[in-house]
Amino acid sequence: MRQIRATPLGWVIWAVVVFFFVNLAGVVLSVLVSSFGTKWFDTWFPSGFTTQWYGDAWREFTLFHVIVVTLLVSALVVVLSVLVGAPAAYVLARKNFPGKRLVYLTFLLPILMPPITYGIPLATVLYKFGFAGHLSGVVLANLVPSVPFVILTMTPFIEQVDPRIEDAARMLGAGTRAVFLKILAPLLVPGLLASAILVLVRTVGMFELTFLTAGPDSQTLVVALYYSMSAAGIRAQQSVDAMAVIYTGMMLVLLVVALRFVNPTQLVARVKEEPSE
Amino acid sequence: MSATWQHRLAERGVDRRLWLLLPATIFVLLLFVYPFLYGLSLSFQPTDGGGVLANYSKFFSDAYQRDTIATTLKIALPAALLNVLAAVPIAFRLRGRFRGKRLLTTILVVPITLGTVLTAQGLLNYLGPTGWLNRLLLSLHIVDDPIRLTNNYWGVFFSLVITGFPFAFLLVLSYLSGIDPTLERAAATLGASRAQRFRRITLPLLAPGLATTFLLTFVLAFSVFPSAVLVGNPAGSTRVISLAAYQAAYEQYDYSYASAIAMVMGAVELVVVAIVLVWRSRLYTGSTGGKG
Amino acid sequence: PNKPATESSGDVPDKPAKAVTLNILDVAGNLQLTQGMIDDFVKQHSDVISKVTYSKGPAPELAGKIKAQQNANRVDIDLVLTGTDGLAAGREQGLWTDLLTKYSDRLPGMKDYLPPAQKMQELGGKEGVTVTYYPSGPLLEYMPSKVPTPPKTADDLLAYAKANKGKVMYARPANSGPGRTFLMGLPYILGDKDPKDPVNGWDKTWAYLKELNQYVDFYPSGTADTMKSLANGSANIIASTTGWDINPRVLGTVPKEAAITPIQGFHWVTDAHYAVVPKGVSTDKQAAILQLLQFMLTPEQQAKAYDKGYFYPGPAIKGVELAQAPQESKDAITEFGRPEYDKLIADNPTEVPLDAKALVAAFDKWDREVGGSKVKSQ
Amino acid sequence: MSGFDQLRLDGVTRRFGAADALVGLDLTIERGEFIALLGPSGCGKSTALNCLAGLLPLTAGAIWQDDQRIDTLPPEKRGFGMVFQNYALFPHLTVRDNIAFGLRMRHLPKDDVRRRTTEAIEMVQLIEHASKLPGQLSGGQQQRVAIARATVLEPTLVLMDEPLSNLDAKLRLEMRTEIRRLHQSLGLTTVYVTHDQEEALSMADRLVVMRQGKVQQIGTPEEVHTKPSTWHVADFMGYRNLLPLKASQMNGDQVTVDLGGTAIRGSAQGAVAPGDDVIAAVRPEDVKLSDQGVKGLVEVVEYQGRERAVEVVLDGGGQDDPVRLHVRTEQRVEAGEQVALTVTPGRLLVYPS
Amino acid sequence: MSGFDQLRLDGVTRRFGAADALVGLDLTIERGEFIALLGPSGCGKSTALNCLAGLLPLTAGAIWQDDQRIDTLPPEKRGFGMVFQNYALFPHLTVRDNIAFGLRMRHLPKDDVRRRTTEAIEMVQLIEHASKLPGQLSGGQQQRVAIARATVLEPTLVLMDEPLSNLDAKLRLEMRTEIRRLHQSLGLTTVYVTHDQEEALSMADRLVVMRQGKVQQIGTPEEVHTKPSTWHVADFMGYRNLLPLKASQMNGDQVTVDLGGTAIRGSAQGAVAPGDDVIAAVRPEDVKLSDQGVKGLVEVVEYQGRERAVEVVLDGGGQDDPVRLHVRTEQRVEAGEQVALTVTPGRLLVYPS
Ligand SMILES: Nc1ncnc2c1ncn2[C@@H]1O[C@H](COP(=O)(O)OP(=O)(O)OP(=O)(O)O)[C@@H](O)[C@H]1O
Ligand SMILES: Nc1ncnc2c1ncn2[C@@H]1O[C@H](COP(=O)(O)OP(=O)(O)OP(=O)(O)O)[C@@H](O)[C@H]1O
Ligand SMILES: [Mg+2]
Ligand SMILES: [Mg+2]
Repeated sequence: MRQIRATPLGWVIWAVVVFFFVNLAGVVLSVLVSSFGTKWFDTWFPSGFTTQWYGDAWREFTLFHVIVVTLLVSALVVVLSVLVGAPAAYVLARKNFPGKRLVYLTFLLPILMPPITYGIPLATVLYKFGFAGHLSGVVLANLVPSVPFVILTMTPFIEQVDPRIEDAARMLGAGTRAVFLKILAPLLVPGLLASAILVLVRTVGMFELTFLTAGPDSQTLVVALYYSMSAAGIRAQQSVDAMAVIYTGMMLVLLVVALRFVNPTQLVARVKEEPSE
Repeated sequence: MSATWQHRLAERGVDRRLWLLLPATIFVLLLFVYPFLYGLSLSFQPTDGGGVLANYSKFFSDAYQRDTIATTLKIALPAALLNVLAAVPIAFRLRGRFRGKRLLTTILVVPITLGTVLTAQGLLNYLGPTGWLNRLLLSLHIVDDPIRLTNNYWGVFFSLVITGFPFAFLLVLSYLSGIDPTLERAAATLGASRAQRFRRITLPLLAPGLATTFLLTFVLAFSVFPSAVLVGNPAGSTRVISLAAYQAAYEQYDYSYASAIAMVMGAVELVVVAIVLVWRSRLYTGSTGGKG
Repeated sequence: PNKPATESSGDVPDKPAKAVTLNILDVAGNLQLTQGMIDDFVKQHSDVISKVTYSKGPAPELAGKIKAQQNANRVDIDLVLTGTDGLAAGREQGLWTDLLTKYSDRLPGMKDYLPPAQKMQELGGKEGVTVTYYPSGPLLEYMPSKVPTPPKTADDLLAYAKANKGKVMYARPANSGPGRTFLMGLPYILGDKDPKDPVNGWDKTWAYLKELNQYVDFYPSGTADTMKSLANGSANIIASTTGWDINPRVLGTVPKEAAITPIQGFHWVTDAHYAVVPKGVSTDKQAAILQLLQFMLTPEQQAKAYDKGYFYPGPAIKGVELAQAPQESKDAITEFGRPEYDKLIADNPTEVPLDAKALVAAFDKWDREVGGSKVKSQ
Repeated sequence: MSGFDQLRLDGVTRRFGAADALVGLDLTIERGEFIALLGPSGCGKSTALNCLAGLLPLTAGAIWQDDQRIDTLPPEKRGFGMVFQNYALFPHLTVRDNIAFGLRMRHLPKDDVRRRTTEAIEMVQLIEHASKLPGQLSGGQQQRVAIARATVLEPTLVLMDEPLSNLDAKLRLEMRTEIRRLHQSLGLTTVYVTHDQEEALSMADRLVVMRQGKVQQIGTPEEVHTKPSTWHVADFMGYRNLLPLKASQMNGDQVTVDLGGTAIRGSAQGAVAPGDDVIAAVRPEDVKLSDQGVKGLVEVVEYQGRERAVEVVLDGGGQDDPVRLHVRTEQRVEAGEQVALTVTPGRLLVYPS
Repeated sequence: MSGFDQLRLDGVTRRFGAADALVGLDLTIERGEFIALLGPSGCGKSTALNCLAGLLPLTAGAIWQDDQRIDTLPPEKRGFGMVFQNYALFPHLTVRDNIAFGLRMRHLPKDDVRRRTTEAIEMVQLIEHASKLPGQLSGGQQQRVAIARATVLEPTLVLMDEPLSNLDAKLRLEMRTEIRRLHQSLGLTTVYVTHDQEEALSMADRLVVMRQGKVQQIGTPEEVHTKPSTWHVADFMGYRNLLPLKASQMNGDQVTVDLGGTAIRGSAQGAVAPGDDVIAAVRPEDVKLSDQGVKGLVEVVEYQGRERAVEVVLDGGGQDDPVRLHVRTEQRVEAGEQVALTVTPGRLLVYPS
């Protein structure tokens, strides 16, 4: 096991990191404290504590249902976008073919273009085919930016894998599917995990497309959160804080679960890792 | 198809494996390209009449609107750069094995879960004039008046760093994991110091990944919207272009104009992206020895 | 998953052939006032409406959503509860069903509107049915401990702002009810040429706002932020309305001691919530909605609109007393309400807000010339 | 895919950009043959193997398996096995799983997989390393895993790219025998790339000698060893002494050349006429130290175990371009000694230059 | 870092988890020496080299450079050059830039860098490939780049891990000479890992023979070749015939053993007493086919160019455990022939078993 080596530059970097996190902790705690506070005026801490805001939010938005929907939507989006995106990333990383630039551009655009440009016609299409207003519509709409996102993040990872490894698998009789499942997937675990987490974060946080395509049963947490934040009318500051904490809590659970399954720094080259000291 | 043809095509990269592109292509064509073209054509049909390009000339002839491009770039470029640049040394230090590594990585990635709203609320609470930070500074007599860190440029900037850094970090760390440490060791035996090894070996091999990371963080920062409103000064110094589009669409209900602004927004992004991609395409982008 | 769109253009029967389920979308926070009424109706008339699903969302994206559904011929939002902005946006896009031309006789409750509510109903046109109403503002809210002698006039306010830089605050009008009420109320207070024409008739207002702007640090993006600033002492005087005065104090986000003061010569710029039905909703459902709305416009139901002062007073029709309100409501308003409101409401004239076009023009002008000027001056 | 009778390469060509890595390779491989591709570094051996395996698309030419054209089939459909020059082990799989991979792809029963994998691991003597990852193995160990991984499948055609280059002499001998044994007992057909002539000579039924992407000679080991078709092949096959000389006399295919003032007989390989510039080729082991013959001065002596490699500068060569002869001998000689050399009769080959 | 006089490895030990890869290596390297580490695959050669280079931290022991302890110095501070077994070329740099890398790190003038790089590229015969990336090179070409990259720096100590294993015989010979030449003309000190005895014998001043992480013998090539200290070393050094026999008679260090009914003299290596079980070791080339001597039946004949490798089963050996002798001969024999064998006097070594 290696200790983090302490070069002067190292100290500076860690100092900056620590400073960043101390302040970040302040940011997060201030919301957390506020969400449990009764009244908090010009003082260090609220004058009392309560869980009332959580209860209110829970009832008002039937949050249990909303959270279930959110989890379902994000899980589906993550899985589908990886399934659709990773093979395309593979082709873009490995091959040169006529028209590659055009294809690449087409995959880039959905990330660049704000949903304002295509959200409403997209929702129309989805309503026309009976997807919107239902979970499937929300999932499909969210896939639009997610699939290109996976493609873009995965491409460099795939480039890093030595193609001869794949050749070897093919020579052993592995078809494309087997090459993907048995060779590439394990080697790309860090990449898959990174892009899955990022897609997850984006999906859970994607308000616009979700709102446009969601029906009453398929609202996700972010819609409730945006509503509580920006709907006309009066809402206690603390209840917005409580919603934000619920949102973050859910994401945190998802992230920790994801990190339990796979370690982001799990190196395939781990065996060649820097010698331990 | 004759075998000769097949060889010709295979040499140019056209072979069976191209089918893998199909699902994603169909998907994007069906669910994106059509709606997008619709939006594009909408931007050429101004609500108030005028020529095809009326929306665009309206945008560019109005300094109030046009300036949003510069405003946005002024926020997005530094934030994206900072995120990527800060992620590199930290990720670099987290390679290899040591105690507590997993915990440390998790902590570094955690801010990704915060979301814009919590970040915004937190920044307002914590950095606000009566927030903990100002309270501390005041009670330690470091400052006399509360410093303003929210509802201006800095608020938005911080929020972009908080949400963008873990994102960049996660990607950089993962890209870094694909580089064979033996290469660095080889460089060490050739007399390269730590800094030189980093600069000459790790960085070039990492660069394509960095380019991608920068692109993604830049795109996220460029379309910054909720935090520009919540912790920025949406009427003034943080009136970003997405806000202009939003106002056109949802305050003035001029979807055509909004589409045009969004198209301009996309085009500006595309310029930056294209520059980075051209740069990236000149880099070495192959096996980095780490995975095989 | 979606029900196919059934007949939506023919005559609306008195009663749906069989009990319908309704999807109600609230983009104005109106359900806080009216959900009790709706639930009661479903309980009592399950032969008309068997079930209601509620969803909530922010207003601006509403029009887009309905539009997408209508373009695809699959409307699955049956009733929208909205403020004036959502109503106008939808009307501009032709999203709403004209209910009142043919069926206003099915809504006898509409005859009992309070006079200002009646005026608001005129804004609602033939599509929107006013369900709740309040006189709104503009009012100034302040902490008596910090501001012993509150400004009485517009000039006082300016003087105070000048003397206490950054301590007077109102939110960006486009994002804030009190903010826009303040904006729309100023022409009356300052005696502008045409209070309904922000572009050509508001010379004094714009001059006033620009001057005030010099003493304002920034404009928060929501009323909540101004309330918070008032509560934690970083602002001393903020723009407010009746509802924004009472409800946050009930909720505890603003200290109970906060006080309000009217500005001399002000007119109430009123506000209301509407119920609208998107085009494409089946006639059966329209029938059910008409019955529901009529139910909601009865005094017993309207009394629920007192709520906790959120839309104080709230009821849109005449003769609804606080005494009829649920106990919770009564307690909250007894403790946090202000006796002076009755007199202020009675003594000051009421005005309808700007229509959508004028309002957008006012926002745009404010953004460019008041809020936006900050960019240059920094 | 069951076996085949014949595999025919027909003008197989592969270009990288403007450079030809492999030009018009014609070769017929009979079932059960053991063929070695031999040639200097960079001559296109690996390229040929990759084309055969289907890993590189051809620029031109065709590959026929009996009557079926297979050069358009993807590698996994050809059913060939391959040992890669850089091993290409799966870094995330243990030794055992690497070796079992192909069997698993064929969906064999679990027990079979285990049994055959274990046998293969034993064959390459890696039992105690079976659960290590490739990164934890030494170079030679990795190479053995690669061999086991390819042969455990008993494919109809096995392609091996310098499979023994990282092994020590003892193990190399053992593995050679093992590979030949596998080849015979399983009835495999093998194409084997090597840069080691001894390996090629001892293992292969036929050799293909290549140079700069082109085939130089195809023949049995004995043919290639004793009658290299060009001086390039001779050079590569260990005729370390390549002397630019002049042919003086011809007698049938016997040529006489003049070496350091002494006339020596050699056999002409190709069209040689008296007076021509020729290249005379002879192996170090066919030059003997003796009492008489060509005279020279020992310049370098290298110990090589039983024998010594000696470099002798012939007397009478030009000052700036001295003629050197490489000699192998068991005799003890020292640098600086004066010696005389004879060439074993019949072992000098004379090529047109 | 200027030169040093002595490099001392003092009980250098490296463990991977529970497994010892290298145990207590003691070795003193004098300035200017050429030392070869030799041993079977996986014996710890690369590990030793990596420890010396500073790429693997030691588990125990120390390394001294004259009076300075250097095992805690990072690799770049030691100033050693290294050729890696798997090349470790920088994939993003061209051949030229790979080779120039070390020179650039030393901030030499541009012209110097260019000149020396070009020289090095010429030395390894890669001029026409100078601007290719490593991924576009053949295996042997890559290896040559690795050699050039390490030697162009003319470091005080050069570590080479099987630098020639992927090269063909001809090139290998040339590179050998080139490396020796560099070693001598630049006054380098070289530690050279190889699995090829011939290479080790011909290049090194001293050999270190290892087995399972431990040093078996350190000595000059001649010592190791003619007097291997244990039968393991003998085995590895090409004594392919290792026969478990019984010692019958002793005379000084001359032992008589019984082989297929014939008494043969050998020299005892270590404590051997009459009646002991011993292992007799002899090289194939020291067993001769003759008219008399031990009788046997030719089982396998392998063509190896000029010579043949012959396997003879001795008469009178047990049915299930026949005694086999490996012989090298220039004579033509056929499998199935009956032959007689003699052992060159003094070439049979007898070890306690
Ligand atoms: N990272 C590691 N983890 C575990 N075991 C290792 C590791 N690296 C090497 N070993 C083991 O240590 C032993 C010595 O390895 P080393 O690479 O030194 O062998 P070598 O003598 O160079 O062999 P070769 O000639 O095959 O290259 C081997 O058995 C190997 O499996
Ligand atoms: N991808 C490529 N791009 C360009 N040139 C290449 C590529 N791959 C191989 N070459 C070139 O083609 C030639 C033949 O390469 P090949 O790998 O077949 O050689 P080889 O005979 O296997 O040599 P070695 O014995 O050194 O492995 C070499 O000169 C090499 O540089
Ligand atoms: Mg090769
Ligand atoms: Mg090794």
